[in-house]
Amino acid sequence: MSPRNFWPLVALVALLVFNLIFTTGFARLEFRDGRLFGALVDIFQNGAPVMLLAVGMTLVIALGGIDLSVGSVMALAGAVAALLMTEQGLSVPVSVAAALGTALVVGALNGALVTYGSVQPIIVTLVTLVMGRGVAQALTQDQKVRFENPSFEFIGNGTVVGLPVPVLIVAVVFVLVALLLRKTATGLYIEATGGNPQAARLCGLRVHTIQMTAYMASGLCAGLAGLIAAADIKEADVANSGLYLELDAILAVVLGGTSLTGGRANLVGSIIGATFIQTLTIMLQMRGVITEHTLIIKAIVALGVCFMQTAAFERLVRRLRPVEGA
Amino acid sequence: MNFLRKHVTVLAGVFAYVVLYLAASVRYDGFFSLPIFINFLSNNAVLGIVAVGMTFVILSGGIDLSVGAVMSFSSVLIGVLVMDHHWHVLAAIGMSLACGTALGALLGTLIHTTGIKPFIVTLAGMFFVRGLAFIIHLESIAIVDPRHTAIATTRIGSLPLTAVLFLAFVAVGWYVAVFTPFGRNIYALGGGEEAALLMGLPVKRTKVAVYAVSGFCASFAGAVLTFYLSSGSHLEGVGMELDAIATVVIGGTLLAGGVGSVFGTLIGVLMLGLILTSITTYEGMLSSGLTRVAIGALLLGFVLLQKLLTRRIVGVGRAT
Amino acid sequence: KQQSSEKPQQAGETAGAPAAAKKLVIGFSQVGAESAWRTAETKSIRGEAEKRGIDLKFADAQGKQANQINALSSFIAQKVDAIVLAPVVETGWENVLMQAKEANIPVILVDRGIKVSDESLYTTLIASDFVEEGRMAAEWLAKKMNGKANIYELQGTTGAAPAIDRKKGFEEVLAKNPGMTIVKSQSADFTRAKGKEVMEAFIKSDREKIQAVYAHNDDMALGAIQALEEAGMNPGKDVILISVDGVKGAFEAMVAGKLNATVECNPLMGPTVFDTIAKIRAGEKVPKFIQSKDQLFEQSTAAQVISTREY
Amino acid sequence: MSTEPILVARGVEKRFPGVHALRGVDLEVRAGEVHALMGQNGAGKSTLIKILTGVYPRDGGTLSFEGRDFRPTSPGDAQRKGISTIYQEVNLIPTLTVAENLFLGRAPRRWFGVDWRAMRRKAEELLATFDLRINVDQQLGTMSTAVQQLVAIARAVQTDARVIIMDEPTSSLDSHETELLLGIIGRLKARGIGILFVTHFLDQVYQVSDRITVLRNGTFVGTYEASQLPRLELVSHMLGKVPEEPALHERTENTRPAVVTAQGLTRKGIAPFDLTLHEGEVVGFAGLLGSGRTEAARLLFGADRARSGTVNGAAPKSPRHAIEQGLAFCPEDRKAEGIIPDLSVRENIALVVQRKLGFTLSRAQQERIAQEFVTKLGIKTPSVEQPVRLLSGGNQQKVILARWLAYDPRVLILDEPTRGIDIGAKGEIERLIHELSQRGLSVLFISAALEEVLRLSHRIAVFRDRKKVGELTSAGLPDVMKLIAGEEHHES
Ligand SMILES: Nc1ncnc2c1ncn2[C@@H]1O[C@H](COP(=O)(O)OP(=O)(O)OP(=O)(O)O)[C@@H](O)[C@H]1O
Ligand SMILES: Nc1ncnc2c1ncn2[C@@H]1O[C@H](COP(=O)(O)OP(=O)(O)OP(=O)(O)O)[C@@H](O)[C@H]1O
Ligand SMILES: [Mg+2]
Ligand SMILES: [Mg+2]
Repeated sequence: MSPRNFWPLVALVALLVFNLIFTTGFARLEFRDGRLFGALVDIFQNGAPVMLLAVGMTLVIALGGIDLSVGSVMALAGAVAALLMTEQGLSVPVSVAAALGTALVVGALNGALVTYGSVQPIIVTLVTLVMGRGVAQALTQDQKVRFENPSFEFIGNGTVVGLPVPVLIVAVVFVLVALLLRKTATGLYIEATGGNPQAARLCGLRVHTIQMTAYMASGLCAGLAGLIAAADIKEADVANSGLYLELDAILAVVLGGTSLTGGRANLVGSIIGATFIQTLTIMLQMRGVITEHTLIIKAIVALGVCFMQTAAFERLVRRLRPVEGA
Repeated sequence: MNFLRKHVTVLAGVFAYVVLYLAASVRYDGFFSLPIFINFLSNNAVLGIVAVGMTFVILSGGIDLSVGAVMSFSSVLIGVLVMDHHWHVLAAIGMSLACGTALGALLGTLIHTTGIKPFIVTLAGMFFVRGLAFIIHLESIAIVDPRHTAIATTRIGSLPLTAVLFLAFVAVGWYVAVFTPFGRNIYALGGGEEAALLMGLPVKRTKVAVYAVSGFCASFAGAVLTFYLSSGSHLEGVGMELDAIATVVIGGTLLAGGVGSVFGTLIGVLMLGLILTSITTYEGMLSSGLTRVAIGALLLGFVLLQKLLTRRIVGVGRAT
Repeated sequence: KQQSSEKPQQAGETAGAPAAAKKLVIGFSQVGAESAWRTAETKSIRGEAEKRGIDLKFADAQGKQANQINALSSFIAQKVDAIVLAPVVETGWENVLMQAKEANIPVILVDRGIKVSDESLYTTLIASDFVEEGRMAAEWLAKKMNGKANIYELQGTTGAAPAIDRKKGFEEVLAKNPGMTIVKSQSADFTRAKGKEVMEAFIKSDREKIQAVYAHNDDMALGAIQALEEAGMNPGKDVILISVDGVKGAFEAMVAGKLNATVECNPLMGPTVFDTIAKIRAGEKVPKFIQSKDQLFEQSTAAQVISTREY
Repeated sequence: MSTEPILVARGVEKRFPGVHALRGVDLEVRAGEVHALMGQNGAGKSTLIKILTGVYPRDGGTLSFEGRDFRPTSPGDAQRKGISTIYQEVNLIPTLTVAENLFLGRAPRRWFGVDWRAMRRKAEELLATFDLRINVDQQLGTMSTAVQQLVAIARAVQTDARVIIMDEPTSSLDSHETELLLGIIGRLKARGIGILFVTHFLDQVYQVSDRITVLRNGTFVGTYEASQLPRLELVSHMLGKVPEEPALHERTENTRPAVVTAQGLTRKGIAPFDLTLHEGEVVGFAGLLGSGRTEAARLLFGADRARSGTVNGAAPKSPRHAIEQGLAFCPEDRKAEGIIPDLSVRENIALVVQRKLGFTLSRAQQERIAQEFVTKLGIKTPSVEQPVRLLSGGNQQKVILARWLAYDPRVLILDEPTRGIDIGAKGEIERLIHELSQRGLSVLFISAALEEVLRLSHRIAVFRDRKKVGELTSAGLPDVMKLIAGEEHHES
């Protein structure tokens, strides 16, 4: 683990330890009906969508871009899959593939407008944020699409050797992307393009292709997240699925130490960030903290964690430990 | 030619706006009239004033996600002070402006001294202020006060007060950006913070001031909102930060900072207002989904048209 | 086919307007499409308009009052014959309603009242009483639990009027029943996903204590049921659940024995709304408040009524 | 000449993580003197300047200014107290106009605020003293590096400072502008202003400076009277050893096969030109500032899209395409187009060669290559994992060079590769170019220093007014000068 993940990890561990000691029921972990059951599992199960979004977002942000459309893509993917299964009676694999294909198309649209249309990423993805959910609403005629389909629900609810499927999906996606970033040249190329696109072009990198790929990857991750979210509650809720999750995903990435100016991709950090957010949420829910206070606590904690990663904090730490430093 | 080159994005925006406005006028009866246009100004005054503040922040290379929350907070605070504590309206507005400005300055100071990115600091600011607003009053609050009503219904000539305030903010904002050293320092800060520091410009002061200005604008917008709604409202500010950023950016301001103008923001606000109004109310589509699709498509169309015009006029520069 | 698909509406056939001179133009400003209840309401009004050959201008405000005010001004500018308004919030309507009044356009409020100094600014209100819904839920629960229960509350969106009123009415009754206490109360944003998530958290911390759940709408209750089931608990038996709205999903859950009761908040306003408009146009006097019939449904009756549910 | 010291530093210390940049450095700048600060890349010159002007806090030592204790808190503070500075990397605002960059923070004002008209007029007047007639309303970022450097100089000298510090002001100027600058330095000196001057050009040092302070590896070597310090001794102070003169090329007709043939390359503003590079040949581009050398090189590499013309029979498509053909291009603006600031030295070096290493990444392999070039080019860095932005200017340049050399190209286009590089390394690079050309590599070499071009090139292409005006194969200095100045017309 690289040293830049040190402080985010410290923050996460501190939060977990606090909860294990002070939040009743947090520590309990049991095996029930063939699945692992407990707050610690919920963190990953409920946090899976944000974690997936954060993985895609990390790539986009590393390129100096941003993807606001992920929440809408979630809703869209969920709607497409649900409609194909219920209205068209298509099989689960086909529906899932079509939903992911749709998400990929939105990602490609984002990428194309950013690279070839040279429109600022925030505008492009804001437009797809508005339109994506709109298309989903139009497709479903503003109705929630309910379904009963055990093999599709498996994506959101099932378990494999006791572990929830969403967690496994996140793990697989994470490992794949991490391998791509760290064991192939892709990571270097992405970071170079994000750090200085002009220089990257002069070094012969396919800047456009790299950007397209990142937005498409983000779209795909969002699509997966959308399927999980829909499968989890057995309905495609186009009005609410993924609503405002783009902010959570960005927050996760930044809490994990990736700078919004691009040039660095810290995947592990993003996962730590997402885990942190979800732990905080579950903790506040379990402790019955009211919404007004939740907002304020979230604000302060987020600032605190980010502060731990700044040079100012480093100076502070060094000043507090002059003896060891000398 | 020089003028054209320098202001090409804004001019292209104006042109694209006129085109769309004419198209709407042809399509909808009674669209092409002065009262309707004035309606645009007053209906978008709240967003517009927020966007003027946001323009400064984005020009300086930062971003402020707290504006929507600060606006809501300010309107609720005014409501609480006037209705529950029986303050004079002007005193209540003064108080909310002071709070908003102080809050902005606090965020600016945090950004500068800790080195945490503006995105995070102001996002945290958004959560914080929203929580605070719920704490001072859980529900939206009606403002029934003759002095308040008197201000709200004031007209200057044929213009409602809110429209006048919006135009005044644009005018003052434009003046500050173009003619004051403070304004120029903002552009310099956005063009390159390190360079600005090495050139001996007051980076810290400027940065703190920029967020304070944004907080001021947002809380002023909250006051205007109370004129518009006669109530302090929690809901209106949700998602407004994205609208404000969008208007600033479609007005030709670069999100990276350093390039753009307040006048462009005016165009951006009018444009977004035009799109929203014509689609949601004149077109009166029967599906929320299709409404959203149409809004997005028009927005994209506008941005692409603006890009195309800009390129046509300036020609393609040295390839990047 | 989906349960949501069209079914013939039975009411209002009588008021078929003489399609003579001019088509009636009516502007409808709706809050948004955030819940099943909301879309049922939209559908009812839209469908009824279609049936009666009325030109309905529909404006979706995406949850923003400012959009609604814009919509209203443009309806007034277009000189519609009447305005139907489902207000996002209760306050801030004076100015725009004044304009409507000056233009002589009747305004019919649906599903929630507004606070205005001058009652003549709107013609009538067709709605349920949210506070009353809360009371009904609490009274039923008190009876069911014999005045003693640890209650877990799933609130609607923080600051939203139905959430505040349904909580208020519920707590009013609870104050008279010292044995009934709300142990934890959390916002779950009126959504099923959040309802499930919050319930999961409650289960993790207070599993043994949970006796009853009160949800401000059915969607959250359905989410909670799922969470309870996944935790190996027995919703409807070990834990008593009551919610508000009465959407079809809730009835299905009741038939399955997982939800104990729901307070109906009727969204099928179409017929009433257009009947009222017809009366107004005919110069008849209409009452200021037309309360929709709210009714509490229990498991025992669910199976009989379910076939007649339309949303 | 007065000898009153204005700015004095004693025992200055500075540590960065992993680097002890300054160890007890002394410096004394007197009124009315030109003081040269010399040292190899990474010796600590820029760091010292940044401490003197309040950019970095110091870890030890004392500063005094005009006899009083001096603790600058920021560059602005130092400026207000009377120290005006040109930092090494051109530090202006690329998005603002030239005029504004000149007057930012001290713009002429009228009752209503900034007086734009007066500002433009004053900007034009000021730039006229540098023979620079450009549209001052244009964005600075669109100007060439040289123009930007002149603007930075003009900005610094217009104030009434007591001390003016210039960190490599001439690195991208050609002889004419350099002369003008040295003239201006003379006038400032006559007004009793103290000038601290950093450069790697020895001629300039001896032309203007009174005293010389030498740093080596962060330590203070000494301060000497310029008139009493022979060049060789100065160089040995800087390097700790005496360098050997690099070999000269014979300027001869090359009969080996051509590797690059460009025909009729052109884009807006630059006249169509032909160019042939043979195997093992070094071709130099000579010309004045803005004569079009950079643009010609960029067209050849495909960095800018050509309006028409061909390279090796096909229209140049993209840098990627050029690289596939074995071309390499080291751009003149290392900050904007060269380094990837946040990536490590290793990653920066590996960026191009990675395509040869294959899709899967082997960190060990990258490390080996990076380490090899760090040693070969003498890149001063605590480790190959150091982010490249933390390296000194000259060392960043070397990293970019390493990036391309590691790729082992057939044709190497170097636009101002020796900009900001110390003499030792310069000799090193010249030797390297020579050696590579012997091994069959063709080099296209652009430099503002004419003698360098003359010394290294087999053949020289001369540019004037964005047009290639001739090629010389056996020219001496006078011939080239004439062609550059346009007095005589040679056709190749
Ligand atoms: N911010 C920093 N962090 C870490 N190391 C630094 C930093 N700035 C400079 N250094 C290191 O300090 C040393 C001195 O650098 P400095 O820029 O002063 O050299 P210089 O003499 O100006 O060289 P050049 O001639 O190449 O410009 C170098 O080894 C450099 O890598
Ligand atoms: N992006 C650009 N836009 C407009 N003009 C440019 C641009 N780049 C360069 N120029 C102008 O083109 C001319 C030729 O520039 P070029 O950089 O090729 O010259 P050069 O011979 O390399 O000189 P030097 O590098 O010393 O400035 C100059 O007048 C320069 O100002
Ligand atoms: Mg230096
Ligand atoms: Mg050049």
